[in-house]
Amino acid sequence: MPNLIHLSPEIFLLCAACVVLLVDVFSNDFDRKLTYKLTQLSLLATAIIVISQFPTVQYYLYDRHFVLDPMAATIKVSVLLLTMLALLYARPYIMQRRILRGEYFILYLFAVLGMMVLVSGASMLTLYLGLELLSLSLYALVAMQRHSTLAAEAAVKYFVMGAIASGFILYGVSLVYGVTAKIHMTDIAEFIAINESNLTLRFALVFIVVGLAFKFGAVPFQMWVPDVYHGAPTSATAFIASAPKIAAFGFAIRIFAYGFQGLLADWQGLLIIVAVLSMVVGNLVALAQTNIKRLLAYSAIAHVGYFLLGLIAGNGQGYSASFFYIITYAIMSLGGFGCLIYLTKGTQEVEQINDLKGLGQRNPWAGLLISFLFLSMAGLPPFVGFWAKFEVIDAVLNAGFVWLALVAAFMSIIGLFYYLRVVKVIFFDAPDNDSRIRAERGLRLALGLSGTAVIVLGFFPSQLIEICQKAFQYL
Amino acid sequence: MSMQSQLLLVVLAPLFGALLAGLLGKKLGKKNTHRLTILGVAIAFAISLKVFFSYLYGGAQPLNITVYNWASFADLTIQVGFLLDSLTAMMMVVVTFVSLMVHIYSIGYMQDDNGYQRFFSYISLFTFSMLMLVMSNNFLQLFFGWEAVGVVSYLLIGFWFQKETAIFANMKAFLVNRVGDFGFILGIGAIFMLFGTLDYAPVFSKLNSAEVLIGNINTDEISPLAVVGLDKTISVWGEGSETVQWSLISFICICLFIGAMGKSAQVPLHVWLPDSMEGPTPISALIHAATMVTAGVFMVARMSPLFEFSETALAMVTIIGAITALFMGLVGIVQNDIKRIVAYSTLSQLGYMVVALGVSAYSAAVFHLFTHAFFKALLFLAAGSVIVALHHEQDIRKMGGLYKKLPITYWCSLIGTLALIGTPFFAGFYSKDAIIAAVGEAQGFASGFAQFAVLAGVVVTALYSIRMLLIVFHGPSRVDAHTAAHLHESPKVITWPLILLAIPSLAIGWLMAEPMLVGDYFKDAIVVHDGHDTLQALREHFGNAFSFALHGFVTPVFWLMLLGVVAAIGIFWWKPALADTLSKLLTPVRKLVENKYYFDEFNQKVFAKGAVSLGNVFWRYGDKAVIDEGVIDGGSQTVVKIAQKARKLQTGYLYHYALIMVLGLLALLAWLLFVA
Amino acid sequence: MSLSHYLTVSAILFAISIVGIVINRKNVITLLMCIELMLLAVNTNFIAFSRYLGDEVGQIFVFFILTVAAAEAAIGLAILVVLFRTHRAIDVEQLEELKG
Amino acid sequence: MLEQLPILSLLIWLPILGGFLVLFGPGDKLLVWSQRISIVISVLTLLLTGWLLWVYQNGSAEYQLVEQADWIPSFNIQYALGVDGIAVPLIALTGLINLLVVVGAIGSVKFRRAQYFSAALMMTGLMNGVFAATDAILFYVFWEAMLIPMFLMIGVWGGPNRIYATIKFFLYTFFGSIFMLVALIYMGRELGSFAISDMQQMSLSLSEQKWIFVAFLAAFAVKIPMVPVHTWLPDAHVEAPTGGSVILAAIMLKMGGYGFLRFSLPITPDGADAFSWWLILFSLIAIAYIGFVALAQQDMKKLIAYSSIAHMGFVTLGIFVILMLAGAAKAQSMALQGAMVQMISHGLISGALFFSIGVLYDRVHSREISDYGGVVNSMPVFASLLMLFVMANAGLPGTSGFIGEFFVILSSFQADWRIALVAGTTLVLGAAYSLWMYKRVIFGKAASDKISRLEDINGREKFILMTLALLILALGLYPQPLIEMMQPSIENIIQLATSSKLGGQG
Amino acid sequence: MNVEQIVFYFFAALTIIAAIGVITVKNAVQAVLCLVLTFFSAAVLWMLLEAEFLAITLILVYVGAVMVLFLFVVMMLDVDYAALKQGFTRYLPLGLFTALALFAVIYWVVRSKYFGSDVIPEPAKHGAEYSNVKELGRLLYTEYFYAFEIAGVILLVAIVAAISLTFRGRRERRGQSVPGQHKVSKEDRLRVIKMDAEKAPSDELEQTADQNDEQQRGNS
Repeated sequence: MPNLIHLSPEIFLLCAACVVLLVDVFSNDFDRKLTYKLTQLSLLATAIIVISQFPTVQYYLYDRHFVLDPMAATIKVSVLLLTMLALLYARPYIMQRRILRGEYFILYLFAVLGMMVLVSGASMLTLYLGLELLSLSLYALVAMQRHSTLAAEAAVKYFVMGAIASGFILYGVSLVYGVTAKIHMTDIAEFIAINESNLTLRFALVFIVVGLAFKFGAVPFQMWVPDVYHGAPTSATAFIASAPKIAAFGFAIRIFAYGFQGLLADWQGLLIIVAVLSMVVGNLVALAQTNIKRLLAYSAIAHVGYFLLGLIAGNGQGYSASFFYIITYAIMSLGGFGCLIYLTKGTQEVEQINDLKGLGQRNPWAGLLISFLFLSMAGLPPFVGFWAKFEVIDAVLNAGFVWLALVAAFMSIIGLFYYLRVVKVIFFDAPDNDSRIRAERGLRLALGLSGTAVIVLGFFPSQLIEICQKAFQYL
Repeated sequence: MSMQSQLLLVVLAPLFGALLAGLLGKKLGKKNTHRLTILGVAIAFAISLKVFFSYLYGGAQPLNITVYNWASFADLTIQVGFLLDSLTAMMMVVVTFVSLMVHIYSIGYMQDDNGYQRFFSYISLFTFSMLMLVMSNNFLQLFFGWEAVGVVSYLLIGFWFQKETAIFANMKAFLVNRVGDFGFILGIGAIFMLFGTLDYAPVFSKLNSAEVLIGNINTDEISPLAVVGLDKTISVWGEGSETVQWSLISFICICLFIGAMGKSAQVPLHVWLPDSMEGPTPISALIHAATMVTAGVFMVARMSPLFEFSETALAMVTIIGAITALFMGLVGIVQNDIKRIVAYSTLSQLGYMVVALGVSAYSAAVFHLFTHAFFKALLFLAAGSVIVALHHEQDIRKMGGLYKKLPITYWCSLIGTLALIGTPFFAGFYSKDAIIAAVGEAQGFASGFAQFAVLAGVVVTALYSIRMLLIVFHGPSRVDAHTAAHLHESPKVITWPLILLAIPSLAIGWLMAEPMLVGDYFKDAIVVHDGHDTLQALREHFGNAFSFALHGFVTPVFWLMLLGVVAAIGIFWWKPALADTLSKLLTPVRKLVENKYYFDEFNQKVFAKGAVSLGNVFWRYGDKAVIDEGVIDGGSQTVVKIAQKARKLQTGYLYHYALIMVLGLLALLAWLLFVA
Repeated sequence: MSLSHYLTVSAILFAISIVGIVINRKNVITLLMCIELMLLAVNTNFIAFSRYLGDEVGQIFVFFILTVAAAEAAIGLAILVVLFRTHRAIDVEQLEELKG
Repeated sequence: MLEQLPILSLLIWLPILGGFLVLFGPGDKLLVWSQRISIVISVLTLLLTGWLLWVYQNGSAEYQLVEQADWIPSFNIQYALGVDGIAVPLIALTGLINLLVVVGAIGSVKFRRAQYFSAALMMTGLMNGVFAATDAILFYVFWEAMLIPMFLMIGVWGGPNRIYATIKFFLYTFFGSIFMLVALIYMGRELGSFAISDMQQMSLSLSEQKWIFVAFLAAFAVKIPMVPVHTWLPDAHVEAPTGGSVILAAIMLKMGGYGFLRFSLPITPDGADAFSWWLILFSLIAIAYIGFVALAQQDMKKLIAYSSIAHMGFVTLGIFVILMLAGAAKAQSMALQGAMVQMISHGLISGALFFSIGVLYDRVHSREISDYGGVVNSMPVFASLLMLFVMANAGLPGTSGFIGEFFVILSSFQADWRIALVAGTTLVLGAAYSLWMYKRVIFGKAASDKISRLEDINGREKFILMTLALLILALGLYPQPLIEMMQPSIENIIQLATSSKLGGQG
Repeated sequence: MNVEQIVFYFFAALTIIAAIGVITVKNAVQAVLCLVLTFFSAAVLWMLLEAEFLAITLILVYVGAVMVLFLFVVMMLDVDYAALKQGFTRYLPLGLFTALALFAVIYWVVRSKYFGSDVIPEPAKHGAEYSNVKELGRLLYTEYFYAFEIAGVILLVAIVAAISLTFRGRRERRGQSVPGQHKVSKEDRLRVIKMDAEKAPSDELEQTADQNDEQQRGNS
């Protein structure tokens, strides 16, 4: 019997999920207060367990299907914490929308479990299983709002496209297996190191890159992003747009940095194409949006473009830049969608940009915090988004792609335009009605956390940067 | 009291007067205001007089005094300071004396005006500025004074700011002056380039060392300027080997002279002066006759060491001066506004001064400046007296026969007129005759034209002066009955300054001709190269002031003047019908002259309107259409349009999504297989 | 029979599944079936490789893929049911409310 | 103990925290308290700048009052502050203008006043940060962050077309700065440090210098602004509230010039040299072309805005003409002194002019020149002060407006007299548009009953305008203290700007 | 051509034809049946590759369970199949082109140059003592226990998700409500309802269920 201590966070979470499931079934509590609290508690406890055994070196365990290293642990902690925040946002929303069911929380827990498996996956198989665990939970989450036509449509699109992407990844994996006879990342890396460049392997890489690009929502595999972000219940969107991105980053790192580092030149080229397209298309199309959820979706696409810049650099510094980018982006994005929940009144969705009119007057605090989030996404100092851009530009310059840095810089101008439009609506437009927005305490707390996070991290990014760098000290 | 503090007092006394009057005028009340300001100017005058005498009789040496470091950096020190020499001393006396007179006069002239305190503040401020200008020992301060007098002039012309014509005139005056200043500042720039300093002293000493060489080296082989390193040239046009090179000294002189043209109202920058008569009459006397307008003449005289090295510039000065002297006088003949006649007369006389400068007769020019200040101020103030008496009527056609009612004014005007037309023994005679004599001696470019102009100018001067005198004071009264009933001599505060000015108009020429014109009063201040000394002949034949005046009766100048007087009497008094006949006969000329050679129309249409329309074109087509609508908004709109199009790609159809995804996969595969 | 033969068959299956997704405008169920086809292609690949490499790991992988595919099918069909309940149809063409 | 006081940090953070305090403390509900706190903070800030002037030692180009702390060690980004001779006057100007803006806002801002105060205060802190930062990234952070309060200020309290104007302003400036960021990162990466002084010493090839210079140019030219990237300014000025216009004109534009001096010239001397001809050309276009454009304006604020562009043309001319003045040390110093004095002076004059227009706007609610006329009849004190400002704007000697133009014209004559010729046109054009406006607004008979019933400026307005008037005159009559303070730094910049980094080839 | 080859070519062709059938036949039921056929023939190919366990699993589990599930759903959803396949030939060329291109690219990589029998010769057949099932079982429960557990979780998720998404009945609570139990009356115990045969479900039903939920929440 192998020592399962390193697996304890996952095991704990799984058990907790089952407990929650059972408690939910046997509780009379129609507000699901207990379920909710237990869910939050499980997440917190898991996070504590992860932190308590935070590794300082890299362990390959369980026949090298599982890896525990600082990056994995960092991602796990951030995913757990972000999920807690996402739940804080989600609860009032789902209560108002009659999707408050115990399964909703369970699916969060399973999705988190999937992410944890994913980032600790050291073989193609565990990576795949983690990815599927995550994806399946998310498909279900999107469809959870059963009477909404939009949600159903979004779920179908998400599911079909996601399945195709999984198919692509699997096809790529099968070819990799065929060439290397290995499914462990370390073995594959070793194979690449000793064998000369192999066409089939590179070919397989394209499939995997496409699958990954899909998961990130990078152009031209981004088509699902706006529709799903738009159609899904906002609470689910907020979640999908945040934590899973970090997990996907971990996935990408496992593939690129730990598996295919030897084929850097190949995937670098692919990623450059994808990144440039993402920045251009994401920013451009976001400009034409009037629906704020779609706007954020396209902005997410653009952000993926920036985030990929760090990967393109292809070294530890670049990866840590990407890591920093994706963590801060997840915080901002969660806040961005979260603020829509915050502004929701009853079941009245806040979806159009114009719904934010005069927010600065009706609720200056919220207006300010939301503006912080948007300006941070635009990459303006002193918000954390600036440092994220700073780091990836630094990384891409370091890799010698000056033109790429210039493209990134140029596109961020266009990006600024639509973020400013939101801020403009918040502060400059007269409100349609004067009713004050009274959000419940949890939401106020959540938005406060998001807003202060972007500015506090903006002033003191150093610790987070170091954490991100420590995650890649093995590279 | 040290010399420095005395000089400071000269400058600051009027300034304090001005500040007190300006800031606290309302609290001080009218009386205290004029008392304070007059006290200030009087102090300045007293000290100036003392200084003047120390140069005139005491043979005092030039003094260069630094007041404070205005700015100093990188071995360059720009100071505020005073250069005191004979020229300065003379100017100080002129400025403070005329100013004092005008102050006193204004008590009466402005007594009913709402802006009484403001007025006193302005004229004291003007006195301060003018003193800063004349006493400066460097170009920066010169420029400061130069502009400051311009501003005060602007304020004073627009003193009655409700009058549309006044506020138009003051802006015009300022802007035209600015055109001159534009040249002036370029000149200063060139001086800085050539000499590396803005102080007079090093500039003059370098020029002097070149001047000394003139006799001592073969100037055909090497120019003295080259020896001291002042022979720099600048390329005016073209590139490479085909450049047109100008001597920098000439460039400097021309630029500075352009500045002088603005301030001293030389053609074509004279247009502001007649309009400036919109201001109260006292300031016309002070600023637009006696002092500020002569600043240009003063400046060129001050820069004589520089101008002496530039034949080109001197020729230009001569021509401009001659044109002004003659043609502006002609305009004076057809004017009907009493102040405008005097104004055109001023223009003409300024032309005389400038001609004198052009022929290197700097002392003659400055001397004319000196005498002119008195008699022209007198004429203006007398005109003001008439205007006050007639309840602000300025049209000479509504005057006539006033000599009985306004005897003091009449006699003073007569003295002024006689001085102006150059009657021997009067102040104007000495200076004007000297100028004519100097021009006669001149050999330079266009000296023939200059001679003609100054001689013809004599006739013209006599014509318009006597015309005015006759029409205003003699002949039938055309004053309307109501005014005539109340007509009486002006109060003492008005007549006294007239009398005080009449005295020097009578006597100053006689007194000062010897030291200033032929003596060596200006020896430290004015430099004339040997070959240029057009006053040489005069100096030899001068004898003394009395004999010179006697001699004046037999010169052609006198006969020309007499011709003018007689003609004027004939035309305007004896047989007025003749005037009509003549004017009909000379209709085209008259029209040209009456319209002041169409300068105003030209400026208004071409420069003023042109600039505004150019601005509009630039703004509408350059800024708005091309940059804003074209590039900025156009660019962003294009981006938005592209965005709208790109948005359509997201059709919402699952199969399109899948297709694009597969195509993306194919493209990446193709890229990998065929490109990478 | 060389490995290439098997791989070619699975490539054809893969291509068919793609064409099925692209040309099918009506029926979401067909999309789900195409996905199954795609997984079949992948599985065939794995098994072929496993056989020719003499390595059972490929088969293990297929085992898991089958498991996941079953789960996927279950969720997919559940979503399909949800879709049908909201739209009363399962036309792919009708899924176009979300666009732009 | 006082010597240990981190003056620069206080200058930055006191107003910023004060801004937050006002925003989240009393707010609009306890307006009086908001006002009191804002004024106290502003006065304290001004006192601190006074203290700064007091402790600053002239005579050296070294950074003084240096503060340094690790900020982001992994990138070697430091929280490094320090001032030299060109930063101190600009900080002082900022402190002064801030107080005036806050005082000025009391009467003229009608709604959301606490937020307005807070925006003004925060902006002040950020602008101080820009001038005091000696780390390039810190500089950039302040540089960009400053846009946000300004964006809000124009957008919330601005005129009818404020949204277009403020977004244009923001995007324009951001467009410029983002490329600067890339350049900074590029250099910082090569260098391993973001200290500006290290960048100044860094060796760069010609093509690198050219690229970096262009990147800097994009940032600074937009900010200052140079033709043809100036069109944001008239819009922003016209739409901004009085305080916004004042801050924009008085301080923000200066950052462009400051950037040229701090970054462009010393870091990329050869790059600058390669483009100097173009820059001078555009400076001259700014002076002459914009002069004409200003002449055609019907809106007072727009006119002053355009005149600002023309005046900033002198700054850029002064800065870049030194590259054509090799060997003429005096003229080089004079040119840069001219540029710097012009910046400070323009800060005072344009501030005063915008305040004055604000005074009129508060009473008449129009900025159209044609709505005015004969204001002097009812507002004589105001009219005389405005006369002073207008004259200073036209570059009258004795006012501060003269010095910069004078120095720049004089020194550029030495480079090429034709430059001076074109630059000199400002004497005429500047006077023309300034005085013409003055004539139409102030002189004449009262244009309407409304005008004839105007009240003259009150004590608060008098305080603002008089302060500025006194400073304009003081600087004009005795600029030596300022010049003396700046000279060592200017010489240092000249030295850096004129020594090629190419090691003998260039 | 030996038997093995014949079997291969026959079933390969059958697989492909059946797969084409899946995407072309109009009737969804037929399509599912085509898919079943595809799986059958693919299972034969897998047999050829000596993956007996998986081949059988494919048929037992896949065909037997998953495909039945498909059929079940197809039958359950009352879809107008006649309309479903209209106009699809219009898109065929594009689809074909895409598929051909994709195939061509893949084939370029998997052609015999890289994977032909001369490159990778067919390994020897396993002996009779070799048990595919045993071998896989051993691996699954030792080396792959971690993955196995995850797979279990995935299935759990699928169950939870599927039920959660499709279950429309009254959500009975398993917890006791003592006050509720006291309050019940006779009528509450039995309710006779009339119910139509399965038809297109409506939102009302859905909402009723949800409203019940809400009422209960209100009560508690």
